Amino acid sequence: MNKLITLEEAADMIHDGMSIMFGGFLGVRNPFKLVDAIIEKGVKDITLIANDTSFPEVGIGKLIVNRQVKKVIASHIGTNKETGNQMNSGEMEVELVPQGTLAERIRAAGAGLGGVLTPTGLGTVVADGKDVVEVDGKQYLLEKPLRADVALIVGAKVDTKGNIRYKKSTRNFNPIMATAADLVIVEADEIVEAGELDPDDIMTPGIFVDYIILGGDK
Amino acid sequence: MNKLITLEEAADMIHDGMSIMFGGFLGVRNPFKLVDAIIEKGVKDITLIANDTSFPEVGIGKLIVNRQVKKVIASHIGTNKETGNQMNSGEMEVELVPQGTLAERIRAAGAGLGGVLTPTGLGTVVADGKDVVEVDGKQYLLEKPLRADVALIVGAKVDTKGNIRYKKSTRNFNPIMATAADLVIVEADEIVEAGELDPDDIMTPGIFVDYIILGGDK
Amino acid sequence: MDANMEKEYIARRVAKELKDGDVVNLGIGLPTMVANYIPEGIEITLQSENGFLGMGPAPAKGEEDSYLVNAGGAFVTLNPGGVFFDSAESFLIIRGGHVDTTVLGALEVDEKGNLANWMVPGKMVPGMGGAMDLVTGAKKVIVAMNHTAKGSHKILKECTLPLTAVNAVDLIITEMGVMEVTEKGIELVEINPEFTVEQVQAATGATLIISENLKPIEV
Amino acid sequence: MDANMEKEYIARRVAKELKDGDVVNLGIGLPTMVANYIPEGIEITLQSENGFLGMGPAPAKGEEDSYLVNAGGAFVTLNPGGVFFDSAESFLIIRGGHVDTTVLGALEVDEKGNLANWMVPGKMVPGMGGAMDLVTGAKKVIVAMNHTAKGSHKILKECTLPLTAVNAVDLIITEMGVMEVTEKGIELVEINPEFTVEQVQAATGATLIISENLKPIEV
Repeated sequence: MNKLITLEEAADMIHDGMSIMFGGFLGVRNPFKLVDAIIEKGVKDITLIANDTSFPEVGIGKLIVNRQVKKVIASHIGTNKETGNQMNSGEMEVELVPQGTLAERIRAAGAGLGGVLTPTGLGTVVADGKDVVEVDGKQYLLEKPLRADVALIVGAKVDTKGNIRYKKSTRNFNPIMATAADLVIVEADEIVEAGELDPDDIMTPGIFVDYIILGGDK
Repeated sequence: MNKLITLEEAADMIHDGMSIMFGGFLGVRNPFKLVDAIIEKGVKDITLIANDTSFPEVGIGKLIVNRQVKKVIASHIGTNKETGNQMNSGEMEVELVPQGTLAERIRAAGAGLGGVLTPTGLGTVVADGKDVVEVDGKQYLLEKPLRADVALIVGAKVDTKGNIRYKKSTRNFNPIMATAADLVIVEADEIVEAGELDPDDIMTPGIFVDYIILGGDK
Repeated sequence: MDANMEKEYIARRVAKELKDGDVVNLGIGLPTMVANYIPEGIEITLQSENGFLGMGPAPAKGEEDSYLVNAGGAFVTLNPGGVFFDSAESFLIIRGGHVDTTVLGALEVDEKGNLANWMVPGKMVPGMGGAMDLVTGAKKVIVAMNHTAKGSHKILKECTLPLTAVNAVDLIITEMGVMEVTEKGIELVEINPEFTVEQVQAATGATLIISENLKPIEV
Repeated sequence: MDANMEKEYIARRVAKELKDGDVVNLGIGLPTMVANYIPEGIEITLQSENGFLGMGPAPAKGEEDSYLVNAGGAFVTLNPGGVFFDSAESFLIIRGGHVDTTVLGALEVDEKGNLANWMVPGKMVPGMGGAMDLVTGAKKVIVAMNHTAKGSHKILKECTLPLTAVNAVDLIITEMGVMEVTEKGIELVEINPEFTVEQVQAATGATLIISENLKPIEV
């Protein structure tokens, strides 16, 4: 069970039409090497799931500019004008999801739950077409679980079993995305032997991680 | 904002009829000192929320034996015969909840969600009287959020702001209980200055913790 | 007052709303400035929705940490006792009512406490980010903004733009005054002495209730 | 075979179901013994529902760690690469389908794959613990038990006791045989050579489908 693979091997697993979750927040620690590999391979018609679409020249923002994305599911697209342009021209579909709802939808998929009952979005366009469930007299929006074919995440320290530690504000969506995709590849700043990380301080158990590539030197 | 209080001050905050969540698993690291203080004070009619009711002579198990508990909400009561006895005699009410459902119900309360949609318990007595919600053709049981007046939890290392680190298998329900009670008191094995814990490795943010007592020397 | 002075004036007044021990989330822009004016003796904990509590000021030049940015992508620092977590926990904190006060800007607010601040159809669709969760989950929602947009009303009888949340706003603080959203409508409780009540009303698209105890703003 | 030999026989056969890399949860009692018979070259990761992955064997006397027990409250160890987490994450793993195989005992199993293992009304009500989540969430559910309870049928046409889950069991392994729960009923696919098909059928409260490829159990 050697999980360590090359960037080329990772790219071989990413195909046209896949739904892909990307860790990161406003371009801060997207999996830069994996993104560049996807650009180089020219993967098309991606459904991109992430907090945001970064900036035009940074990380996953480049996938938008490069027109490799068919649909975006994100909470914020304002920092990448190209996302708005392609949305307005009808070239690309955009589903805007409140950030907390996005997190819970992904977690619900990972946790085997049927959905999320949240007050967020009630009475707004976010509620359009969705069921409202009443619990003890209060209304909640039923938001459905969100899975992906692939999750491409980043880790600061990753052991050879795939156990991950994140660093500071770059944890964000990575831990929950790791639970909600058929294929999970982590781009590691540093790779260490299994047993080197304190078992109390591992943030994503290695069972969620299929493969590891060495990142860094962005 | 000095959160460090004495055991006596903590006991003063616990009153008859309160619902109280207790961290721990089969008596392994219940908040032993706080439990003993509740016994000494003779608090009555407690609604006890915990994974289990421990053993008759250990931790929260003693509260059952001492007849201080009006109702138990737990996943397992088999290790404390007295729980079954009082249930069968009608002296005490027992609500059995699947362990994963218990965890999610507490988390839902902490997270401001309207409930949990889980496949667990469908077609069993656990589903009696509960709503079933269909999502994309699959059925899920709607389980409601579970809050308490008080959460009494344990921490291995706690800083003066209430930031908590748990140790090994004693983490269990403590982190989610900390999010779902009006009053949260942590019984700490060790208390350190704020800033001493690595901010990446804190498991419960101090904002959830109202007070800290020094435990240990069980 | 010029635009910068107005912003500072608003931020200073917002800061007075914060109480010792509060957990506070400040939106991008003007709300971020509130952190600079926290009164002496008041300790607040800033939450950043990308995943931490205990946000400190911007780092000195050259000391930026590429692993540590705020929800606007700007470099920040962490105060002692701060803590990092993931997005699910971050919004558990936000949606679960563990944030005492959130301060954010608005395109429109109305007398029902409805808020619009995330899109202008056909023009600007940045997305709601964490705003919908914040205004739904925080115990107190303060809108901090200029009273009008170059003379156009922003405080309205009824919002015209797509909403961020319904019945969510508690307090509106502008360069003209401090307004509480009540069941009867928007009540002007403090006024900038540079303006008259008539001027504030004229700049407002809803009929203001004037507090019997109307006071001058002190910052 | 005496009772202990039967248990070992069952545990040995269950162990052969596990594949390299599997995440496995073993129930208290007989299922726990499966860990002792994992085939050479197969590496599995044991999950403990009280909050960890990578459970190792019991510690040597005197080396018990009061912070580290399994879901039955017994002292255990952690293997290198193991990891601790809280109950919400533990059951995210369990309910979310991240456990490949769960092995547990039963009071009754029926031909629809229904399982009863958590209470006998009026007599024994220990509670379901994590069992309901485990059998609902694990990819493969193996019931490992004695074929009968002192002669009384445990494998039935229809369970009579309160259920743990509906249509959940994939495989039943007893000292008499290995049975798959199929859409048509319970199919005997392997048999302990010490017994005849007729004996197994007589000990079973449902009509067995006898596999065309019925094989002897090898352990």
